[in-house]
Amino acid sequence: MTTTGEITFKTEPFVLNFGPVHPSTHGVYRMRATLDGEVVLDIEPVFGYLHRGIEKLAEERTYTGFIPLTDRLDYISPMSNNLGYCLAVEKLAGIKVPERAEYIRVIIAELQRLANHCIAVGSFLSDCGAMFTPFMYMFREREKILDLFDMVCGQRLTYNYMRIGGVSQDIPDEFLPALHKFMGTMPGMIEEWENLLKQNEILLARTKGVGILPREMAINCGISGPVARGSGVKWDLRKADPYSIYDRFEFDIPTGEVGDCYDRYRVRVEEMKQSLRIIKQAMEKIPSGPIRAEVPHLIRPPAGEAYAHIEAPKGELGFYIVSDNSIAPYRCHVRPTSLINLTALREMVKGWKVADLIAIFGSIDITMGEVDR
Amino acid sequence: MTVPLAIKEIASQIEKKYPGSIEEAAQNSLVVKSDSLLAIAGYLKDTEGLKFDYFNYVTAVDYYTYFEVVYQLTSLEFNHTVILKTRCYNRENPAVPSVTGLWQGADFQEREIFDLMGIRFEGHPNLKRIFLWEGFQGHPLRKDYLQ
Amino acid sequence: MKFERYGIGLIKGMVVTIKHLLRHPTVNQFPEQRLNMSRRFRGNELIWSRERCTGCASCAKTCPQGAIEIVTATNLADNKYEVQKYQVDTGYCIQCGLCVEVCPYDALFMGYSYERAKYRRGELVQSGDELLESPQRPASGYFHPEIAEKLPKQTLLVEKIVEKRK
Amino acid sequence: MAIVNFMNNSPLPMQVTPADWPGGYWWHWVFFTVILIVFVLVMVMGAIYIERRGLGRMQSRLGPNRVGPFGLLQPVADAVKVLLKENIVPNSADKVVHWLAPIIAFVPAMMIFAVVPFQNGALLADLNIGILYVIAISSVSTIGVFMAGWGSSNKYSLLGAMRNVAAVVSYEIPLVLAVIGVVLMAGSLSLNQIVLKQDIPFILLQPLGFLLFFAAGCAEINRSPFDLFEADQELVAGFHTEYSGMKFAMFYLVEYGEAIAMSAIITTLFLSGWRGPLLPPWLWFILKILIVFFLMVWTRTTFPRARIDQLMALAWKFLLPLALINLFITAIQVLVWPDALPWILIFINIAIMVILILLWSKFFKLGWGRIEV
Repeated sequence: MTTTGEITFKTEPFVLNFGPVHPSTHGVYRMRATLDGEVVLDIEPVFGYLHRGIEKLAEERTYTGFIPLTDRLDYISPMSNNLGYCLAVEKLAGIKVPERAEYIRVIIAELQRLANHCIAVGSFLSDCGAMFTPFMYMFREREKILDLFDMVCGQRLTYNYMRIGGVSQDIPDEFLPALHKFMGTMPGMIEEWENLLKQNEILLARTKGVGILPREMAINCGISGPVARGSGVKWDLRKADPYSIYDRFEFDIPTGEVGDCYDRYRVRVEEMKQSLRIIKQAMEKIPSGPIRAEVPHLIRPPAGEAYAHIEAPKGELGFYIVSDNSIAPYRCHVRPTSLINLTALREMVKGWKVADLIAIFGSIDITMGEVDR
Repeated sequence: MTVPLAIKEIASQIEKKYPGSIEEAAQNSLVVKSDSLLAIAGYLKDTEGLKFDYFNYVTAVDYYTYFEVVYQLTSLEFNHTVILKTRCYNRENPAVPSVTGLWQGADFQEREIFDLMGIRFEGHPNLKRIFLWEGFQGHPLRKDYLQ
Repeated sequence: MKFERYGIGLIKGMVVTIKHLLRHPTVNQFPEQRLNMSRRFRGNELIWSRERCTGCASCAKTCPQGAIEIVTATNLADNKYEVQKYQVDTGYCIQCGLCVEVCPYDALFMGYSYERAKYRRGELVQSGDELLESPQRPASGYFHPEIAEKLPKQTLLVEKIVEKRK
Repeated sequence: MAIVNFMNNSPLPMQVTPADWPGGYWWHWVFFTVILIVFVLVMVMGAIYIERRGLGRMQSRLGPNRVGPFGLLQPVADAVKVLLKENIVPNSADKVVHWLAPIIAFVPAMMIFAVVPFQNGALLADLNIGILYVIAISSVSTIGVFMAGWGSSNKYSLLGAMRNVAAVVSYEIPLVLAVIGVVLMAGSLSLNQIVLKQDIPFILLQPLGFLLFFAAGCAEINRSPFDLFEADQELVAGFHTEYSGMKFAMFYLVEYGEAIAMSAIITTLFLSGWRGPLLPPWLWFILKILIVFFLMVWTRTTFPRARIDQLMALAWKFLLPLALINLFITAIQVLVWPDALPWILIFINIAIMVILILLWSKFFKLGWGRIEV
């Protein structure tokens, strides 16, 4: 408060609602931000605008019938959700997946990681104000991956491809040549994006040192995936707890050092390169054989509980399923990566500007379908 | 590979430290009494050799007679994991101590359980409904919830 | 803002965008240019074969949305077991394809067409003869490899771009 | 007479004044007023078309191509759509201010063109303080923008308007200082005289001045990477969030009108205005405007958006000192070697620009980070 003569100037923080309808809240997320001019003093996240009660719906569907609904969780990367859920049920029922199906799953899951990071990086850069150019370039690459998914399962968004004990259909004959062609173009495209913005001074100024998430805090908040790895937590479930057949492939875990927005962006791009490596190895080794174990359609897993987690593109995605030996799960809990990754947002944005709030939020990469479920 | 810790060993360790706190040492999970949950969780987090610093998830299951709250903890350093459970038999007003003080990651998840399952987390800094709106009647994930 | 690399990053980015100005765009003009759908495309409508259907109701049981309604009866006059009513509420259908997958008699197909908007909600509920295959309602090769072989090859963006740059 | 000159397309580099005073005077005024309005409207439509198509092609898509041949009529269709839309005034808005704002923003954008020469002597008013007039008038738009932000009673609008005022106040200074270098070289404040003096385009003699003017101009007229006032990722639409229909169209017109005006000023000051071989002068002038405008579109496609504190720091720590040094060096050159060979000066000035930018890049960090709250 400043006083000049008789006039008294008073400043007070004001509350600004970001969302639920806002260009860069990635869906219907809402933050009640308390601002002091341009500086963010505090935010309060408000969820629930997309709550559909998927966990309750699971209790009324058969084990197989829930797979289409897992597509609707994280709708940017539904294949990973399919995979996580199927792994959980397989763990519960003790099903061994045929070799070819495992390879197909790995290829598809890594393609899904590429597709998700295209969106994550693209929308993060456009949140930094890059006028949709990187977004468009990355969407173009995602489009090529979606073409491949379309070829495999007949849909471009809600795949419903993985099945308990394998995958629904074998990959068609033209899939591997097309994948080969895609693998030929992708490294060049990644290089193009790197030229576009990697060293751009404005982007560096906007993201370097902004929204630092310290390592200890990342662990304490249960952050996983590229956000945690950006903070220097070398934790990747594909290495730490190899599910499926990930222990057969060679790849590195890229990590950041500082934990700022730029590190998270870099980690995602580096992860895309590692995914390409995994796909290349899997393509070479893919065996022939059955693609699905003998599993009844209305499977009744023995009573018990199981938790299976995968390294989804956004982080640790887990399914905790309790069975009572009926055709439907007794309880199905989804460990929502996006929701838990948002825990640290409040601490990360305090003291930064409004523009940084958007950039930091964009760098976490959430999907509202998974946050609200 | 993340190793699930042998429950029997941990149970005997904990039993030594906090006698009478363990309800059941099942094959793959450790069921503890809810009033000693915080102490045990703190013990698991800070003891050398255990170091469960990473909080995977917390969820709750409605078994009609009781609610079971399930915690899974992982140690990034030793790459082992344990499932911790606690039960609350009070159906009218179930309550469990909150672990947000130990692992901040439990914040939104505990709010979610409070919202959908109706279990109060004592000591949670901001315990209110997260997905449903204020004033919503009932808790949808309970098995006896009817539209 | 620190111009650590003296603005080289800025110039590099500008080179990339100007290169794209000279390249052929990757979009296509929808109503005039149509891409071939995937051979396994799960289109809007469900296609049902009256001859093959035995009325086992596997599809109705597996449908996660409960969109399929099937009524069977024994026809005592002809001494036959027949399907009296087969009705799909395509408004509820999420095109998951599970019904096609479980059908033991290959009597269900996903549709291959996609422009199937209706003016009224009621028209979305289709039953009996409306569900049969016809030239306007081609069947897709989802879980039917014999149909998939006959369908045209899917247009791929990867191939399209490679062709254009030649 | 100016009209005759304009019609005859004469390249004579001499000052022409109206011959028969009262009649010719008024004809001159009416003629040029009509020409200017038509010119601005047509150019704005052309600019919108170029921007959208250019953005589209650079983003690997087509841009509008349905209305008219090659989508040329798209701006017309947009205009018709916008004009027919309902005019909504928020309940809590300050009605008068809300109404007045677009007009106050719109008028100066048109008025700038009064002193811009389309050809030798072909201008509405050959003020001998032309460039001063431009500087003075162009910042009046800010008042309109601020009124829009205040009158809408919307927090997003207010933030946008506040940013605008802060930025324009800061960027006026490097803008003016960059202009003074040109004025020193030309020895006149009249735009027509400045053009006549440019036997060698001043962009070669004043490369640093051009860069500074371009950057400051972009910030002043709200072009990327400094388009913070309506940053759609942060502030939805900034100051014109609450505008629709005709009033929104006015703001749209202002945005592009100002961009065209700034391109025209840059053309006049640095690119030797209407002068050029072979083609008629007015065509040269329009071509050069479009080239400068395309440069703006190009940067808009590529760059992310700066943050507000970085924007201010850029003005005060980067542009202002460089502009002062540039002015100093220019003054010395004009005083000490008035008859020096221009090619030597060009070489020296470009070397000085490179050295200065390297030095400033090395030693100055712009913007600050987190504020403890």
